[in-house]
Amino acid sequence: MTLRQDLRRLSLCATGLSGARGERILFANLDLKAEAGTALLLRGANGAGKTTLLLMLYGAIRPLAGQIVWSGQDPEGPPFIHLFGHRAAVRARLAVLETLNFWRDANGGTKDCVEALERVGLGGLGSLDAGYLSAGQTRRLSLARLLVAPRPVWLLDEPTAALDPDGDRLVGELMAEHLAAGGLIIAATHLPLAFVGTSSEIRLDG
Amino acid sequence: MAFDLGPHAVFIIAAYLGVATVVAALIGYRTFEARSVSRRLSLLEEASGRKRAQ
Amino acid sequence: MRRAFAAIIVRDIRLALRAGSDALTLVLFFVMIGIVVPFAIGPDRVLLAQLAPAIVWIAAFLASLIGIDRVFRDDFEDGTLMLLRHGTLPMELVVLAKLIVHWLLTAFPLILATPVLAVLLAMDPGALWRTVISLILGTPGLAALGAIGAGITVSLRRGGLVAPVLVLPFAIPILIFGVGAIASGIGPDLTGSARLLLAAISLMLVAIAPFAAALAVRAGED
Amino acid sequence: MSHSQDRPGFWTRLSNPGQFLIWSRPLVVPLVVVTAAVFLVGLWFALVNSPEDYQMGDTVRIMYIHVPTAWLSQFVYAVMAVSAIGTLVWRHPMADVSMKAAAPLGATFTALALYTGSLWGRPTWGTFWEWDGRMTSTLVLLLIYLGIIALWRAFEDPLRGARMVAILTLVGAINIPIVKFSVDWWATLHQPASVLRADGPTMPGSILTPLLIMFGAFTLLFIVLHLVGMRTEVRRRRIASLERRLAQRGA
Repeated sequence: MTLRQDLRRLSLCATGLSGARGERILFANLDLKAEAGTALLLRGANGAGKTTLLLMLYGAIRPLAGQIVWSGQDPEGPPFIHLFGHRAAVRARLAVLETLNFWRDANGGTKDCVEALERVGLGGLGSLDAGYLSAGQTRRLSLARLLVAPRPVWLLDEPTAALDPDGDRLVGELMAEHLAAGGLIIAATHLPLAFVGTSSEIRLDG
Repeated sequence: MAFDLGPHAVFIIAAYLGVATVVAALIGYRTFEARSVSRRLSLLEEASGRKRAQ
Repeated sequence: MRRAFAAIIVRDIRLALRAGSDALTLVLFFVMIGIVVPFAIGPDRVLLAQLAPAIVWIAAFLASLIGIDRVFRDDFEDGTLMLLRHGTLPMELVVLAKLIVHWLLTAFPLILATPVLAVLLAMDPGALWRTVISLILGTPGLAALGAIGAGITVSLRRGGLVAPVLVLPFAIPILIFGVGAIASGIGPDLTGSARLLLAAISLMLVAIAPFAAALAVRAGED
Repeated sequence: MSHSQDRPGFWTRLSNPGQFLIWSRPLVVPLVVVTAAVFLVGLWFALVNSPEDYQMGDTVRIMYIHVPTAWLSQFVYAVMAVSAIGTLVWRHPMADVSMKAAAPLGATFTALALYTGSLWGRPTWGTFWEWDGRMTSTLVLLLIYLGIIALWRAFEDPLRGARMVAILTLVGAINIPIVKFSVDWWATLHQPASVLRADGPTMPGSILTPLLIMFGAFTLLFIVLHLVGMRTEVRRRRIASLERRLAQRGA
């Protein structure tokens, strides 16, 4: 299985984080701890700041206060985070395989794209324009993006949205494999996530 | 067939040559397009397992 | 690193040439501006020949300003820009790649279309050659300014209209030396020095654009 | 698909893309042969078998290809305008296919008309381009064609684009006479009527025959290319729907 991911073991330790959207403070001096091989689930109603927290960990949003430390990772090293969110970064006029090849090259991955497509259940659709894919299929293509360039940290924002039951099963399997390979997952979700692996939970009431 | 095209022969020849090449390109492109589209269509029809009227 | 750089350029060009994109309409716009002017000035060939350098440069100037919004807009809206922050390529190089694509899709076809305008505006071959040279030297600067304007306004929802207005004042030197490089009027022939200054401005702008635009893009999503 | 009927009615034969493919298939090869034949005869008359004109000398031979292409540039627009009406009024499925297939042909013939026109004018004007009335309005027509093609390319889904292009084409059809009139007025405003009156009432037979044959040749050429273009477009749309079905089956 060439898609096996040999990952560096990282752990997250964030202290005193506080974030806001506009003037509304979403959360204040929040502490997060997560070890390699474990998953941290962010629970909370919509608008509770789950996405903002994920984008903060991703580095897109600067925290109002507090500090994020990824131990086991030198800051100058190659990028180590994958973000899987609502915007699937898929262009309608680009073929499925072309999209995946682009993301493998852009993220410096080396895994085989066709096999990644098969793994997420889009096997025969490589030469199809991505515009023809359904919402569920587009998210599967986005999942494949995570497989072609293995990285230790996965930030998942509502991973099971727009997916049918065996889509959920696929997400569970991929998460389990990622944890087994020593990866770290932080997932924001209000639906139950079925996956094998140690996980802790944190609730954002916002 | 050396016929005399008069003093402005170069413009006449340029006109006919230009039109000939553009028309040839047009015909070439349309046949190429038709051939590649029907090849892709027959490919897809096998994949979808139904043969439509050609 | 190089693979990622090439991947961005190939993908953007492929997307631009597919249906559903209006990349080549800029060339049409450029030619149309050149064609419209004689309707206003009149078909007097001598007058047209004198004004031809200015007409060609104003057409190129406006065409490149209009194309600015598309540099980052699509990638910002579908989340690609967000994901590229953690690509192997630093954002500065991503912007450089997009700058190159922007130049290839807007300025390069413009330069190829210049002879069409030259015939319509009764330009002599010498003037045409100097125009092409000055466009080759000047358009990278316009593209660089465009990229900076695009980076700054990409997070604005209605940013598409603001960018040209922001960038236009900074592009005036390019216009001045661009036209100057073709025909420097009655005085001594300054086209040579105008050409050098034009090239200098373009180089400087292309050098600072990746850093300025990357900063703007990174801050944009905050 | 109307396979069940024994003899599809005339209208369905004309309007249903599947039927169109069936009845248009046998037409292509004979039409190509006829077009080639007429072209050969035309060229023989135009280049060899006709005397030069007493006024313009041999440059009249350029007229044998300039006038047909100039006429075609307007004939193709008429075809597109009729198809546009078909798309908007009767929602005829083949109408927008015909419109999409005709646009590039129209643009090419207009460009050829400009090309041959400037070569024809070169000996008399001394330059390749003179802003005279007819040539300038042909140039504006070319810009309209390029605009229409750009609009086709801007729409990802041709079905949705068809109605927009039909509207633009009809607006164009109304405006073209106005453009023609204003450009002629503009041209005569700045210079006396151009001396180049080619289609004078009395045209000697020796010029008329090559001209008419070349007329026929170019028109046949357009018909063949348009037919092939339409067949390709119908199949391209079938490919799109098959791909969509393939995606759904893959979900």
